Amino acid sequence: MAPLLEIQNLEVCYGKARVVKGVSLQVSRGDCLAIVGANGAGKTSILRAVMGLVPAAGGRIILNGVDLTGRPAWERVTGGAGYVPEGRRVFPALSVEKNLLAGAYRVADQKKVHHSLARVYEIFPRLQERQRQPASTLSGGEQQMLAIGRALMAGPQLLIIDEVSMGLAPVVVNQAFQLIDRLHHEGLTVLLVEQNARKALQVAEWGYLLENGKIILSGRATDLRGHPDFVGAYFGRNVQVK
Amino acid sequence: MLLQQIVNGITIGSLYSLVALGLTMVYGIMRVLDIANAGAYTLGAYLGVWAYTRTHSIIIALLAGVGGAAITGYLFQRAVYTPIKKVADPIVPLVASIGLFIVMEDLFRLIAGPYTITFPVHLPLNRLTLGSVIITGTQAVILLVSAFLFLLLWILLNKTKIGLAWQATAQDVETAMAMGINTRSVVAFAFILGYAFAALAGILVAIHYNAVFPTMGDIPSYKMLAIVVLGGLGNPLGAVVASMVVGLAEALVAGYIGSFLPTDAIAFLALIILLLVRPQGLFASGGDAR
Amino acid sequence: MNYWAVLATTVGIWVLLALSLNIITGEAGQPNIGHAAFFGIGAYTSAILNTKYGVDFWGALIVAIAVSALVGAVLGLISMRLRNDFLAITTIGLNFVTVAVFQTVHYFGGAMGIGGIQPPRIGGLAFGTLEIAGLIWVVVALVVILNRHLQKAWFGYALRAIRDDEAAAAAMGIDVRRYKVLAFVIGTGLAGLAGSIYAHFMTFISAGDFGFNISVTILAMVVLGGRGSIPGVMLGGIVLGMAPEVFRFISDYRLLVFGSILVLVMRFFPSGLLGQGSRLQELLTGFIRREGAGARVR
Amino acid sequence: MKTLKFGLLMISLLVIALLASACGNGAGNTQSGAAKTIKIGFFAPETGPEAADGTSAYNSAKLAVEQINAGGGINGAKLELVNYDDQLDTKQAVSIAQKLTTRDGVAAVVSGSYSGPTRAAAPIFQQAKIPMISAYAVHPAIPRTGNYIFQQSFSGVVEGAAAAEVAKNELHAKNVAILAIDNDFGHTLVQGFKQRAAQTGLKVQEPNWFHFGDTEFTPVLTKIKDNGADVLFMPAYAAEGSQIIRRIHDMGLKIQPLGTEGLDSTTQFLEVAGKNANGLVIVTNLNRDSKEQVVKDFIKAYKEKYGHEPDMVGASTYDAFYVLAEAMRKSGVTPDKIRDGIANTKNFQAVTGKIEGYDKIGQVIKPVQVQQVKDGAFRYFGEITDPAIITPPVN
Repeated sequence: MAPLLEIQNLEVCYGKARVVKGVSLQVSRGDCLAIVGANGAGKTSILRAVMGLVPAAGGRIILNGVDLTGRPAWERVTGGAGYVPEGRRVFPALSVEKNLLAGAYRVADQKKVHHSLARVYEIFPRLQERQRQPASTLSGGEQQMLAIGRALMAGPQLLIIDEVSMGLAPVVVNQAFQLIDRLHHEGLTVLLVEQNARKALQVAEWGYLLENGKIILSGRATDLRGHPDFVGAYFGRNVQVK
Repeated sequence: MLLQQIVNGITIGSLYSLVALGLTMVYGIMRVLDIANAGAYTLGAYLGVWAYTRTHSIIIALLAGVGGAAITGYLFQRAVYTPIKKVADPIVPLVASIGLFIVMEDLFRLIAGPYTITFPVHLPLNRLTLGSVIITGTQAVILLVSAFLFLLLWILLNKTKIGLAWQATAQDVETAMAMGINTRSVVAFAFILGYAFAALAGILVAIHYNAVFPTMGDIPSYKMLAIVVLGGLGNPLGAVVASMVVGLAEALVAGYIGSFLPTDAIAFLALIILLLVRPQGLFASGGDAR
Repeated sequence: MNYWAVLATTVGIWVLLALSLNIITGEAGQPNIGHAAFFGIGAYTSAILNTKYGVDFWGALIVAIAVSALVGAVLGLISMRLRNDFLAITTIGLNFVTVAVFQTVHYFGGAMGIGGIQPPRIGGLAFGTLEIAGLIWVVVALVVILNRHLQKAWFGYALRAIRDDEAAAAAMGIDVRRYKVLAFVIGTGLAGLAGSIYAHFMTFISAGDFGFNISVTILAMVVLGGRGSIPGVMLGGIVLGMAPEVFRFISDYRLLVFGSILVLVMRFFPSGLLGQGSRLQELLTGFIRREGAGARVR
Repeated sequence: MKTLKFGLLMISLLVIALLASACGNGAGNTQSGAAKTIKIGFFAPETGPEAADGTSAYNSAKLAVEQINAGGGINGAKLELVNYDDQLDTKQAVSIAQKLTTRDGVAAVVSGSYSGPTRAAAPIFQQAKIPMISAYAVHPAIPRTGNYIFQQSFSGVVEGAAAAEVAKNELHAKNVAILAIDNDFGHTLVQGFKQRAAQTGLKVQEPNWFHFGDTEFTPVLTKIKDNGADVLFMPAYAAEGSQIIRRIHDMGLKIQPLGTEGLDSTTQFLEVAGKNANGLVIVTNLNRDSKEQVVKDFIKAYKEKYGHEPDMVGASTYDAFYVLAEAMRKSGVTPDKIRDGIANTKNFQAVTGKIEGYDKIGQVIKPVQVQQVKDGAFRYFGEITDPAIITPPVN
């Protein structure tokens, strides 16, 4: 069976700086895959290219068998990708519910939207309590829930999560990873990008280590966790690890 | 007299808010201070009067003015603003919009002549007297039409999908894109709606003053900037509130203090004082329209 | 000859104004769409000192620079608190309020303006048209030298760092506040200088001479020529300063041409004709290097 | 790449245009091939914010020159109009004045512009000893520039005093409110009005000022209403004046409006104000009901040529050319002789009334016309000839 997401030789440039240099990877249905690496390694740029937020300077992005390279961003959503951006990026002045409805923007069927809304509220009862509040009034953890809930609204096949742990208290980080684990076990395919490699590799089945825009190591998460190269490559270079 | 001046102020404020709304819709999405929006105001009035003198139908006049301006907005966005926005800092689209405005005004003069053209629509309402307060026919029409348009815009922004898309895009373009919102269409929508609103305001003002002339957009072109900033750039509700504040201030100053400064300077003086106290404006930018 | 001298004076004043705005908007990246306010403050200060208190041109000139620079410093301090677009509109507001004050307050001549301003003189010699043209271009030359010096010195680097990334500049230890305010002080002081010369050249002034449209023209010169580039800004000042005379042959379409130039240059040369990384400049250098450069990826 | 090429094309066109025009000498440079042409300089705000008045002035200038030439010119010599657009910009007016004096070689000049540009240009003509007639700019400093500068419109003080006379004697005012534009025009008229009112014991309230471009007058009219006046003196231009009249009507205000020459335009004022203007009285210099042939001819010829009614601005400009022509015929065609000719003008019947002459500083002396709007047209209402009123102040 064809992979759900296939990235071939992806390159991303900002101006003259090339930050992703020929990355290839595949995410099969039901997988949970983590890309880890230090700050500035190019992790977020890969996800942004996958979502069509930056143009790919080279290579191809194929989602659900459709080549989306150079296609507008919204086609990734209709193609089955749900995105949780780095730093949560909830719409601050919109209410919690409107944020969620924005996530279902591509869903025309109102019944489906109501169904998704009910499901998100079931997963996150706190969001239902606060459905009329502007998102800016939520705590960091609640905003993260909202960002994930929003990504689930369109009923994605692939959930793409960027730095879920960033700026959150340890307890909340644990809850977030538990949630990702739960969603994955309920059958959702997940692509994670994380600086917190330990946590990510506990949840993920597969891991990719990115350095300077290139994948230098990949394999089963369980293997990677103990791999000397991984420990060396990752911790040796990242002084600011938390 | 106070009540009367409040009615006067709210009428002036309503006229301002119609123009300010168009500008703030565009700013909310594009972060462009679009002086040329005031050109759409004049364009609407000219197309309106052109259609009206041929058909004597106010409906057709409105459609012609609003439609023509909406198309212009779309063309400007596609041909000028979007390509410029990709490459440069905010002063570049500002200068381009000033250029567009100058071109528009001069075209109006060359095509329609420098003289004032009348817009002889007879408004059906008579003077209303409520106690000591007089509401003139045109005041009543302006108040009713703008109340109706505010309601329409509020529904559009808060109860429709495109309104949700506008708000999401105004607050965070990239995340809106990632949610599957076609932000290119939203930008086009903002320009179309923004220019349509300006044209509508232009037609209403032209009827109110029975006058269409090439430079009628001059004062709105910069005064609206002050109002839109007062209301927190890109915030439709704020723009309406700020319009009312400025309208009331102008009426009360004219009524009680006399003209110690030109009326336009009052709006800007209010703006400067406010920004010193609240650097973010009366309301925060890009807010929810409620 | 007189005609050329008058034209040279007018263009010289425009160039000086463009150079002065360039320090604020081009080099420090602070939008200022109300620059004519400072031009006016300089002109009015000079005119009032000369007509009411009998101060001669040279004395009035210095006070005019100081007063404009002082108001500029206040604006510079305000600019710290404001986001870019808010600052832009505040400067427009400043322009309108200044003009309104000149136009309304009796002390400033009110609606009638101020007339009878004496031309500059040295000893017994009163400046004619030609001498004023000489004066303004000497000033322009001095300003260019000063400006180049500033650009090369630490000041210029600091300003450009602020323009490119204010937070990073602050992190590098640049005192952003100080340099921003300094840019405002120098830029507005020079506008005041231009105003003083203008007042003594015209011999009468009224509030309308310093309106928003003048600010727009100055800004257009800077942006058209190329923000931050001294030759570019001078080119912008010369081209747009001469445009009303040069385009007389299409009398009825002059404004149309002016507006179109703004739109087209912004659309196709957004960094201005001679600005940093402008296509024209790239093209000029590109012509020289074309051979052997091979296919370039855009 | 396409866009780049297009951009380059546009820029090169611009450069070519610049070069081409730098070689040519612009609009004013015409060959003085036929020995017998006399060049008359002219400038007006033909584009820009006051293009309407500038166009009226330019249209009338063209008409005047055409008619003078058709009538045989000046003793056989034809007039040639050297026209410039000042865009209401004082700096351009200075350049234009330099061009007219040093390069175009004009014998005399008519300013069809507002006070600012006219005042800026005047010293240059004075210095070059080329006579200039300011067609309708009212600033009192203009004629005081020197003995080569003449003012064809009333001094604002005269017009204001005439208005006070009308208010007192014709409108039987008891209590006058003033709503005036805050510029040189408004201030000089209010000054004249108040002076005359004080002399004749007419009660005048403190003036209310508005500004150029204001559109909303309900607030200030509400105030005026509460202060209970029976006549409203309103030195205003057509755009603002028409809105004041409309609002007076809308609000049902019982007050007799008294306007000035600023409202004297059919296209810009009467059509906009519509029926509301009926009953309005203005002081002006154009009597459209005049029996004089020159007035009838001018109105007819202007309407035929341009398709709309002429206005005060146009009539004044037209007159300035005829005053020049008369001076040239009587006195000679060199600048000095033209100057003397203008200064010696006596009882010259112009469109804007019979010009009794110019005083020693160059201000016109002529009767003030009083018109009333009836059925959407300006009609004769009276004329003020009292020398005590129509003689302009010299200080």
